[in-house]
Amino acid sequence: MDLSRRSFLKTGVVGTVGISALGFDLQPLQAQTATLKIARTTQTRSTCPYCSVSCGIIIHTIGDGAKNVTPAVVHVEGDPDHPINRGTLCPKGSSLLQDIVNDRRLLKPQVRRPGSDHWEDIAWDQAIEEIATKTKLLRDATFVEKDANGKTVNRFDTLAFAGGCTDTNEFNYLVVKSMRAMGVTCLENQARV
Amino acid sequence: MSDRKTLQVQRISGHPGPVAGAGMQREEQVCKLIDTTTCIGCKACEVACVEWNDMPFQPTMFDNTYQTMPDTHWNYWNLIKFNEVTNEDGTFQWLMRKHQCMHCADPGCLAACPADGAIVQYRNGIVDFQEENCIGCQFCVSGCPFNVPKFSPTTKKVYKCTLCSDRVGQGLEPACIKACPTGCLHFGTKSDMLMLAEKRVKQLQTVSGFKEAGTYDPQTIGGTSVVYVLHDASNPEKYGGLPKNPRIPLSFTIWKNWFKPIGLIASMMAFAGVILHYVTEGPRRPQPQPPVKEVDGGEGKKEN
Amino acid sequence: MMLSSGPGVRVRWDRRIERARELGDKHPAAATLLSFYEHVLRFQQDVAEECNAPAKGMGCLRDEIDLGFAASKIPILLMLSSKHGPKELARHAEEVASRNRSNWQEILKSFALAHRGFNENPFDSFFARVCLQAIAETLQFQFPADANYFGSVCPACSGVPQLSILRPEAEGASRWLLCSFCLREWRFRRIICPWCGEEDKEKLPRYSAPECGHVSVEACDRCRTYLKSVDMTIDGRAEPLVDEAAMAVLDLWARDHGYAKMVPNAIGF
Amino acid sequence: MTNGWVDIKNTDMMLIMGGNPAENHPCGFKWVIEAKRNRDAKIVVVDPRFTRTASVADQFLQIRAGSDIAFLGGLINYALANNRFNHEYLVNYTNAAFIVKEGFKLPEDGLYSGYDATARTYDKSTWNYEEVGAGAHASDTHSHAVQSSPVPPPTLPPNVAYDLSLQHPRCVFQLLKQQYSRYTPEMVERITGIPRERAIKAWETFTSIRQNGDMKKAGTIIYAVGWTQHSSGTQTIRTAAMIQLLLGNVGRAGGGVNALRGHSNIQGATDMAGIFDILPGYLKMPVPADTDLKTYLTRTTPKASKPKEWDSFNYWSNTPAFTVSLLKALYGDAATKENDFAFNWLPKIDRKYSWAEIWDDMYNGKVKAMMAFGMNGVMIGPNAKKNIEALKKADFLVVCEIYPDETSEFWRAPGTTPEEMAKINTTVYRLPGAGFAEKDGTFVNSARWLQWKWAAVPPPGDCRLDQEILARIFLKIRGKYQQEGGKLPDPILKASWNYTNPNNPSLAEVAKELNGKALADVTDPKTNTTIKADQQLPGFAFLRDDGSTMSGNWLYCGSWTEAGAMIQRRDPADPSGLGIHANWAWSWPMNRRVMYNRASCDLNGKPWDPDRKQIWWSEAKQKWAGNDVPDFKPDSDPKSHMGPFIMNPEGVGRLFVPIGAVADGPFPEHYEPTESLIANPLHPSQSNNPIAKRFKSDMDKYGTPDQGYNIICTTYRLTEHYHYWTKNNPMNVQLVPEPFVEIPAELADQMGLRGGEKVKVTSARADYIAKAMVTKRIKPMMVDGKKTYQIGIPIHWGYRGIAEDAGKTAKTPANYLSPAAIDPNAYTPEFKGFLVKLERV
Repeated sequence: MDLSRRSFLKTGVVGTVGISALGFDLQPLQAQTATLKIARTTQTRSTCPYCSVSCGIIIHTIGDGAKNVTPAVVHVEGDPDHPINRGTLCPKGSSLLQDIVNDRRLLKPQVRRPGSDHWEDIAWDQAIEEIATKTKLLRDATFVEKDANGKTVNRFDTLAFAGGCTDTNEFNYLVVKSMRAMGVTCLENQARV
Repeated sequence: MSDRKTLQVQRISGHPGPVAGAGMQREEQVCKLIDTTTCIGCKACEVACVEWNDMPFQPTMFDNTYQTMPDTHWNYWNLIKFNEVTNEDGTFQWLMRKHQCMHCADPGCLAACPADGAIVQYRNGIVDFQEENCIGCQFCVSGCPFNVPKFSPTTKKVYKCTLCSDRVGQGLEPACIKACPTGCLHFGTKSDMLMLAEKRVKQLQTVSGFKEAGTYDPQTIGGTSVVYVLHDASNPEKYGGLPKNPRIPLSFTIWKNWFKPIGLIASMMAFAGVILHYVTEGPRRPQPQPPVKEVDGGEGKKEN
Repeated sequence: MMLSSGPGVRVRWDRRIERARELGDKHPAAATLLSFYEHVLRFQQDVAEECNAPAKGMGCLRDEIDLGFAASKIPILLMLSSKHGPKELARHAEEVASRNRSNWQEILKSFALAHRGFNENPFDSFFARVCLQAIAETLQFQFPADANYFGSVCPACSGVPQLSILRPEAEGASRWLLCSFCLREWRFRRIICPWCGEEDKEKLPRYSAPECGHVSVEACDRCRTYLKSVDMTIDGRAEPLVDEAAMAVLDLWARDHGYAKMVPNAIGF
Repeated sequence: MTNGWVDIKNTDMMLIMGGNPAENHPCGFKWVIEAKRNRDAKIVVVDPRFTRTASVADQFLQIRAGSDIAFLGGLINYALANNRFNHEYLVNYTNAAFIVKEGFKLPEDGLYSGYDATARTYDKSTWNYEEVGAGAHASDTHSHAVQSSPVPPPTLPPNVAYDLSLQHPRCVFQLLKQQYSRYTPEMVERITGIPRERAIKAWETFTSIRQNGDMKKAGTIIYAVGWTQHSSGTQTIRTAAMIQLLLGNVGRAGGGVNALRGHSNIQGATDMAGIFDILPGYLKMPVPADTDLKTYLTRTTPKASKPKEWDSFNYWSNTPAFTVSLLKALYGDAATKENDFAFNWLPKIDRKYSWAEIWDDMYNGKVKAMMAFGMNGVMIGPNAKKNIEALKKADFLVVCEIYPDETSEFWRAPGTTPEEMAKINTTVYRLPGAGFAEKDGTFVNSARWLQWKWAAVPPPGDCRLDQEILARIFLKIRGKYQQEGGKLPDPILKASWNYTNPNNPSLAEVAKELNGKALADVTDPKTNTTIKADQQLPGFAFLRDDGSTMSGNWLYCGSWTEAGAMIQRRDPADPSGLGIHANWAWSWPMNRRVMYNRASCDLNGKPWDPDRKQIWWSEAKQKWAGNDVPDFKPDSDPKSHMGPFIMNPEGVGRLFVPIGAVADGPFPEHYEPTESLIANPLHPSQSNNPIAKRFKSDMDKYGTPDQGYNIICTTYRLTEHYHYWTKNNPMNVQLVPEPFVEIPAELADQMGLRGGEKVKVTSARADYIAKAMVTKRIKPMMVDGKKTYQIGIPIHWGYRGIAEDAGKTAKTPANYLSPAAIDPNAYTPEFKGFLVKLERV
């Protein structure tokens, strides 16, 4: 940026033009502003989640976040500023809108009980509670503090964690931190295959 | 409908009278250049066409090829044709050709179409279908040398790629052009596109060893607004049936140039004959009725 | 349209004049503005054709302007403004013409050198801006384009952007800024405020209305400034300068919502 | 990738092998076409099938799947025979001149020296350089003395003997020549099925840029999992690295060895060590013998090993600083000098826990539970039916996905009877995660660019962000340990989780943690700048091993500094025109866009190609300057002869890999895939990779030709689909609606098979049913005199999706077929190149 942010602010905001501008009769325009159906759209820079070219995309959402209207995605556009894809998208990238707005999306936590032949709904807290209980029971039951030669190993090798590779770096770090804290050694990721 | 100014009509199908733009010096003719030698058949342009024209999802069937469907469809106007070709010299090629309306200078569909105003050719070369005037007779389907227009059983109308006449009318390039990731689609004036094509052809001939490389702009139909750069311009057939010398089917030329005018003259002659007879012979006078023989018993033959 | 050499001078202005008339018919609310702007554009066309002098050295564009020549054109502009201009402007023009003020060259010089455009008197700045724009635009074509320049001020005359343009590129649109002083267009970045450099998307809303179609307001909630943006991916035949001026209703809307424009356009909005 | 996507436009010559970028990276492939159009660059494509990449190639060679090393070995042989290398580059930037110890044996019989047949491992002490002064009387301390105490692992000699004339019989150059002298064009034809004259033409073309050592042009090798997914995958890629070193392409604009990773953040997942054998930043996992931090650090911190006169940065010597900074990040204040920075809270591994081994353990009842966040194990396999059976034995399975997937519904996989379903006692939790547009965070692309992305919309319905789900589970477990105690609760209680919102950690805070910050004032002696406590660190030169700094991943130090988030920068400018884009986001390490770019200059720091100046030695400033950040010690004068490969102890590129950095041999050797049609023509006695791992469970069968499996099968992706996601997108399903099997036309004619007919593909493990695509793009080949056919299967269809739910597919995932045989270094299963039968249905 040639003009750094500080120097911009110093010059302050330009004086607003007098209401009469150059003296035009603003009445007709004033009337029109009253009836304008203004929509506020936000443009979000994102990255296509598919292959590793990392094409830049711009997601247009309509709806004013401030007035707790949940924004709706209206258009996904290639980002021409992105040096790699220069705004182009492949057939998967250009149909990303169908990946964001898709009626096959899973929308609520479900559980399949042992022996059952169907999914049941389950509350978030209940699911988290059960998973934590089962994990702790398993860890306490099978935790290996010392190996056969008496060396400290602190291993919890009966729980496996499989991470995907459209998970973000930060999520992967939280996985490594939490799983290694529990002693998990069966830590694997799609990066392996 | 798009703004009239830039899309001035040049020729209208089934239209007896003269047309405003006819014969005027063609304003800059628009042209779409497709470089089949750098196309990787990724179908981004198919998706762009479907999305711009809001075409609904339609179930497709596996058909022993990477091609999305066997041919263009009434609501799928842009299709990449995949062709596995073994040349005489044994070399193998997997040719990918973006197939859509060629927007001919002398369009077979327009020539064949009897409906007034159903097919319009603009001065910039675009051949556009006006859905409201189409009577669904499908003459254009058989008139097209490239087998592009397709009939829709639901709406009983015929559709094809319009070279995004609505976008071009607004000064934009067609939707498929902007979608190409490898940049093998270009849009601009025909002279510019032919120059660009020539540059690429020269590179193909000298560097890539395609001696027969060339530009496909068939003059048998007066040239087209869609131009290909081909590895082998001497044999375009192998690119999924791209005709070497596309012509309006003979049956139409005969019908259009011979039968129709002859038929017209014949019917006018007959009409003239009737008038002449009237003038010379006068109106039909009541004929002296031959006496009706009384038939005994009243069972005269009544059937007539 | 090739930016670097630009179509002939006359054709460039003809397109703007035609567009002003076309939009005048289509948007009655802005008809009066546009009919006056048409006159202004014709004036600028004549000035531009006449002053086709090549830039001498490659120094700063603003020093290259022949202020004498510019000052000589002011009387025509005054006469035009008094005849066709809105009330206040007409009155001011007549009064200035009657006093045949001689210091126009100084006014033009101080206007040219005040990078952000001084604003003592909206009328004087109108005369100066309109007159100098025509000359500066012919000069700026002689400055080479730099594909790697993404600054927020004009690469040729470091002027402040007047409006932003979205031009179709691949599956999206690239953003260009148009200089308020020399009308040069240069490639800029999406999702950033040209004025304060804000990049948080939540603070960079775009306000659009169906009635205004391809023109919308690109605002910044941090420095409360805005630019009107002309989206050429919706209407490829738009003339950014004229389309921006035509949608004056958006300027009123923006002002009512506490946003201010960096620099007023040719007709004072 | 050592270079980057946009850098491909600078290349003059491309070998695209083991990858299909036109189909799998279409928008990145624009740069290949750009090089072809603007620089007349040549493209040589080698692939088992004629792909869309091949359709724009100058030369295409159809190769038998799994025989890549033979072709590449032939290329090395050709390059050496025709002097297609630059002497200055080879001698000074690679270990060609190093002399190898006495006792090292090349694998003429398929085995290197030191092979232990029973343990199926190598004793690698003979794979080492010769130390100066060691000479004839090898003072080999532990040659064959009775191993009383456990043999200390072999180490590199600090002072390596070398012969710049490259004449010494045991110098790496001569050994290389000898090793690949066996890869004659005739042998390559026997193994790969490529006619020798076509192979020679391709070798000639690719090495032509280095005609009589001219260094003006640069050639690149572009590959993907086509090379990785084999039982000798790592060695195949090593061969490519050796070729690029030999030809002097590494470090050059338009050069390098470029892996096109498959997914948006597969590079990030590798950097962040979501895999069993490393810690974030590629630090080694501790083993039981590492009783304390000091032992671990001595084992894992390499010492420089180079000729006396040369200099080597040996940057891995900073491993202590990286490790302690990581431990401070993981455990915060709980990691103190006294408790060895909580080193012992890390689990220590004494065996492999790789992907296929986890499923084997689960199948054998050892692994009792799995959490799968975005990884579809049943679709990936290999030998996916075994994965389904394994899951049936597990206690519970947690799946976090955005679409209904095969893994979460393994219990009602096709063919599961209601009775069987009733006996499956696994509890399955399916938690709705967030899509890519609903979360921010960083993706790292193939070119090592860390790019932050912003969330556009909140997750729909009752979905939660993945990090929130994970955090809630972990904190709930921590709460339980706080109340009820249990086995070794300390690491769980003390892991540093002090985010503003612990239940839903802000990824921006985590990204700052990855960059790392100073915990006490830290001064860099060279530039004597001081970073105050709690300030973000500007680069990994500031990391310390005394606990005064912390960083979640040393590689990412510099990504989010006091100057702000470098990964959020979006300035598209590229003044040099080389496609560097230094101000767009941030690439590791230290924003270097082309790695090893020191090698783009000759010995005295002048770029080989003045038209493509990346970096150069500025005599005036006594510093390296450039358009790209020098991947080098900034002030190391060329005269000190510091090698460009700063991460290697030798400082130079490794044509010869010493002491087992690669498990199956210092030089790549062709071994037959696990399931192969022929015995290895080079050494029939040792046909397969001697230490590639197979599995022994009853479901792990391996097919042989005499059991009727005589067709080679490979699996791959299509442009129109993305793994197992887009089978839920209408547009992509419309483009390619149904699964198919690509079958050579000649084979189909023999079987009287027409396109569109249903076929059944059977491997030793399972069946796969789909429609036949009869194609001329796969031709029969003569492999070692045997007529061989290859078929191909795209992987995109399972038993949940639009086409699947509509009953239009046979609901058989492709990876039912693949064998569980893994590469000895990368543990990647052999998805490409196994044996099958083909019948009509």
